[in-house]
Amino acid sequence: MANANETEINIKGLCVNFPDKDNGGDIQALKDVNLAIKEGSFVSLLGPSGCGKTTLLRSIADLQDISSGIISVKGKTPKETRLSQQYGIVFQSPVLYEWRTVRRNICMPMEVIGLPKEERTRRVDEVLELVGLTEFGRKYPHQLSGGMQQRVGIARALALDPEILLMDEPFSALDEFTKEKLQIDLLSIWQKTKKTILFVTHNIQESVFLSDDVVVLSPHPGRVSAVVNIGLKRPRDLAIRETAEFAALVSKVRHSFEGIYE
Amino acid sequence: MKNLNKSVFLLVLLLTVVSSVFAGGESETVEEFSYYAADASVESILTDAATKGQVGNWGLGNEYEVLALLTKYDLPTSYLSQAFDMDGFDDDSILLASAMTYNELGLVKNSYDGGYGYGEDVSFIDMNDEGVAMLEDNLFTKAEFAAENPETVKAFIYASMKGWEYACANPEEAAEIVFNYGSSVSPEHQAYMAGEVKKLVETDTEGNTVTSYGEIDEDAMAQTLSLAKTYIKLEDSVAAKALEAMELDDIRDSSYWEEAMASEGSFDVEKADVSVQLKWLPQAQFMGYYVALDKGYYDEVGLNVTIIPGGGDIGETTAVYTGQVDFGVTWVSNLIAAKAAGMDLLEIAQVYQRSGLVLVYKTE
Amino acid sequence: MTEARKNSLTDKLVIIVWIIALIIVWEIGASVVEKTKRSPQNVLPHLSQIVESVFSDKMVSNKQTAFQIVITNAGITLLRAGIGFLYGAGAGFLLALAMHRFITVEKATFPYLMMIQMIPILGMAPIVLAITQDINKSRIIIAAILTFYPVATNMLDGLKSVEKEKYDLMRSLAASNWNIYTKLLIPTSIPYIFSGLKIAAPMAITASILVDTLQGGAGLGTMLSQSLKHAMSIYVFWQIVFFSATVGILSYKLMSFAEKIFSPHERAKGAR
Amino acid sequence: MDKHNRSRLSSVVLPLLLGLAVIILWQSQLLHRMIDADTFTLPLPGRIFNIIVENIGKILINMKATVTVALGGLLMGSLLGYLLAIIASAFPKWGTGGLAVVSSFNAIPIIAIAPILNNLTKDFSRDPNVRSMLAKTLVVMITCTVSMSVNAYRGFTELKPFSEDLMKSFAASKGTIFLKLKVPNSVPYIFTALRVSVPASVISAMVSEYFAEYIIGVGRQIRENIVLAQYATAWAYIVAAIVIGVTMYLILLAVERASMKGRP
Repeated sequence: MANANETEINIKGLCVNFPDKDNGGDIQALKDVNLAIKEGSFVSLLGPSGCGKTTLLRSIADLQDISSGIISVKGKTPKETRLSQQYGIVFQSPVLYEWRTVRRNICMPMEVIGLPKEERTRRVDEVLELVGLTEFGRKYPHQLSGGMQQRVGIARALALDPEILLMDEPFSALDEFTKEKLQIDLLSIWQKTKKTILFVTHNIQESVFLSDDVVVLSPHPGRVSAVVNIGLKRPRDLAIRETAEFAALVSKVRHSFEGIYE
Repeated sequence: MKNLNKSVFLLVLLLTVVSSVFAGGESETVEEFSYYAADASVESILTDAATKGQVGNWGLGNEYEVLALLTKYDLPTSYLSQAFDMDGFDDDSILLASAMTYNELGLVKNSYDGGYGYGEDVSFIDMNDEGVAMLEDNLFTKAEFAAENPETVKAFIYASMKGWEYACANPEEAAEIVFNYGSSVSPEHQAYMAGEVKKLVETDTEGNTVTSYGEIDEDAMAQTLSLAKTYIKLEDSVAAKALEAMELDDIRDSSYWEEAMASEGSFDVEKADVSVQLKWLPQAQFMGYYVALDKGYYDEVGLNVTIIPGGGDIGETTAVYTGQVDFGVTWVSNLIAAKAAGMDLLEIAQVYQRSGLVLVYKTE
Repeated sequence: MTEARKNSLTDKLVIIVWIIALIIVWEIGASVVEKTKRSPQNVLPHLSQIVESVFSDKMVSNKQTAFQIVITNAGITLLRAGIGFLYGAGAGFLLALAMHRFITVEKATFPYLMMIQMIPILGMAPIVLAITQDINKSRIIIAAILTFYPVATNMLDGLKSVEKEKYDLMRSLAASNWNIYTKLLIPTSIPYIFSGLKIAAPMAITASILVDTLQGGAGLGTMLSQSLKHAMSIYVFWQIVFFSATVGILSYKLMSFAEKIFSPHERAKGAR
Repeated sequence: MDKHNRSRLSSVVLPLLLGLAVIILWQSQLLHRMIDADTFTLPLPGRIFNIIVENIGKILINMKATVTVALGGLLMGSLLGYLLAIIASAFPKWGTGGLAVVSSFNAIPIIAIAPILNNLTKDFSRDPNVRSMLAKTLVVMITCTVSMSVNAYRGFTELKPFSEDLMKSFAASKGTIFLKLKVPNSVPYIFTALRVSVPASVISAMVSEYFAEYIIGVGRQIRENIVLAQYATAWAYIVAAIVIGVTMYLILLAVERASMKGRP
């Protein structure tokens, strides 16, 4: 990758506070987070519930107001990034519009920015093929399985061909078999499209399997406690999970949590 | 099979409930009703019905003559709300029922469609005989409208009275005209009504014949106003004071009628398209207006008249006052009440010269 | 025969049985009334008498039979109901949007929407009449006032039911307000709007019949009250009772049908 | 003051401000100019208030009559509706269809039902006040039965997934399942029904008064006064009607809040 070393997302001294409903004070959701994410890399934000990983993702997506610090995405503020539609986002639930067909769900972002119809059709065909749902374009969401619905969500995020893909625990609600299949598919999509992917998860194996870097977050207050580089070869397949190297990395990541929970 | 059993059970349950409700209604002990001797005195009949609380009236401003009559004999003045049919009289829940000579009385006596067929087995107390008569159907308009359109008002009075004159001379033809204008009252009842209305238009409260159609009789008006002041009870103290202070000149102006009748029948009308709001449903009660329309009397004076039937809950006084229609037909007592409430309305002609209200009872 | 079709067939059968049961109850009542009342047709006539009156060619007014009176006047009333319904639904729609957009509007107006529903039509009518100067416009406006409430409240519920993630998605796309409303909020509230419309449609018809009685003229309500006042055959009244119930039910069905057209995904669900 | 209290306060203050603004516009006749009305059809609040004060005794008597009818009908209709729902849920196959037929009763206008019932109840009592009361209450009952039966039926049938299976796993009898699961589950649905039928009970009580033999009630007074063009007095009774409706609705909301404690 030609410019793989350029920093895509740079976070310095990020703090996010929430008002505390019980005693009127503030809760620190994120405290002094510093992070640099390289272009074209696959980075996981890993941590238990309440560690602020989703808050961090939402801050980058400009869905969450920050209290202090700087986030820059290729030198732009998150708001500018959002307004220029430079990232795609995938949520934990597929968030599909039940009254729209699969094709029209994927079309929605393009309708919002007002792409011409032929362009929309072309891109929908493209991303449908990418996620392997070409046959299902005319179906309604409720006619698809959970895994297929999540693929539609991914396809929709890819439709505008953004540079960054933000994924908030996209596979956590799926069964193990579907999850593995989608992980493989996600890797192949990433390989083909060369996006920068920021992936929130609470699953250690998943983060190790997918990522270049695993950012380990710890709670109360939410902060970065370690960044583990995953040097596994690419492309990866399921067999890699059986290797000792994989097991060692998993255990390394797990150890980085030591001391967080007594 | 199981479902069938259930449904049969349900049905039986339902039927039992329903039939027990009906049976409950039937088993109620029925009291003896007192019908009255043909020669019984008015006082004895009224006393009996009033003490039993079985005098009926429609209310809604139709009750003042009945209240006056009951007061005259020192009787309690509460009455039952009578529906606009005679079922209550028929089933004896009302012993002394209000009836208009030209309408309900005919339904009670006659046996055509909608009638109850009592024939001569009923008799009645007449408000005119008892000295508590109040004037009924008149013609009125907004005072402001009359002042601004005097020629239109005169033209409308002139043509309408011509219609009444013809209708009273030919009641059967008039009844037919009303029927053809869309009234759904049966032709037989319409004919009966026309005959009775003619009597009210051509006889005064004393029983004398009236020849000048629509004349405002000062004495009868004075009696109406005085009874109205006594029996119209207004909760609104502002309106009650206005009623207290009201004089004949506040509610009627004979000059339009007098000038119209003295004229040659040609007018320089200020407003050609006018409408008249009737007090009740289209029927021979208003035959004069339908005849005037049918015979072209309105056209002759340069008016294009629309007749709007009444019978709804928005009173004719409101309709005229809000400017929705130009003229209206109402009872003088209703006009007085509206005037007391602050509506500046003016009577311009008095079509019915005596009260058409009677209290009907069954005779032995 | 598929299982689904078999089920819908038994459902229909059940309803038919119930209707028959109702008829039996009615007839028992009518027989009792016939024996105890002098004018049973005014209280509870036999159904056969009502049906007979529908097909009778006896003229009730100079040109029309009882049934012709019902049909011609029904046209006028239903037209008013339809227009009132459209205005009411439109007003409810806009008000729900306003209440959703501005919390102040919702808080300030919501209690009054309830109170307006408490004002009897008779109280409203003279004011509306004084404003419009036209009884027919007043009738339409009052029918609209009576129908907008269920649409407004249901749609507001619908707008509030939108999930947070769907907002986030729209925000992530930097969607304009117009896009948020047309692509997210309004489509989400469509099922809610329709449940409001399903309540409002029969209400518009009964309201329209009720406002007919405000003044004479034409319309089902006017004929109903004339018939009750014995100015015409009492069977006109009975026919109108059945006619209005039938049309009310049909209006509900019409809304369900329209809902299906507007929500193809629901249709797909049914077909699965 | 925290956010929650502030929000609750604003839902009281804002409507009051709007109401005050309207009353000021109304009393100063600016409202009349805006909608081109006059002070007879839309009397000034001060005059209406005076009439209420001067006639409070009579107004209260009429309010009592209307409230009795509305509450009586509401109670009878809701109980009957609930009973119908119980029967329907015991025989679901027949019940659903039965309720569909029952709900068609809603499509019949009240003005058609009221005179029929008035005639039907004539033999009930020699006292016209008593039989009028019955006729009016039955009209209200009919309007309230439908919404309760339909909603309560949903409350009996729309159970949380597996909750009935859980009861069955305890070998609970049908009666126990009904009392411990279905009845509690129907509580929110009862309130949904009541939120429709409380205002409806007041309106139908007033409409049924138009047709009743015995002259009493807020609705009847509104009609008498409007026909006689006494709009100021009619408005005094309209205010009374609104007071009845709003009070009943607020009581319902309070009861709902109290009995829904602990539910989401």
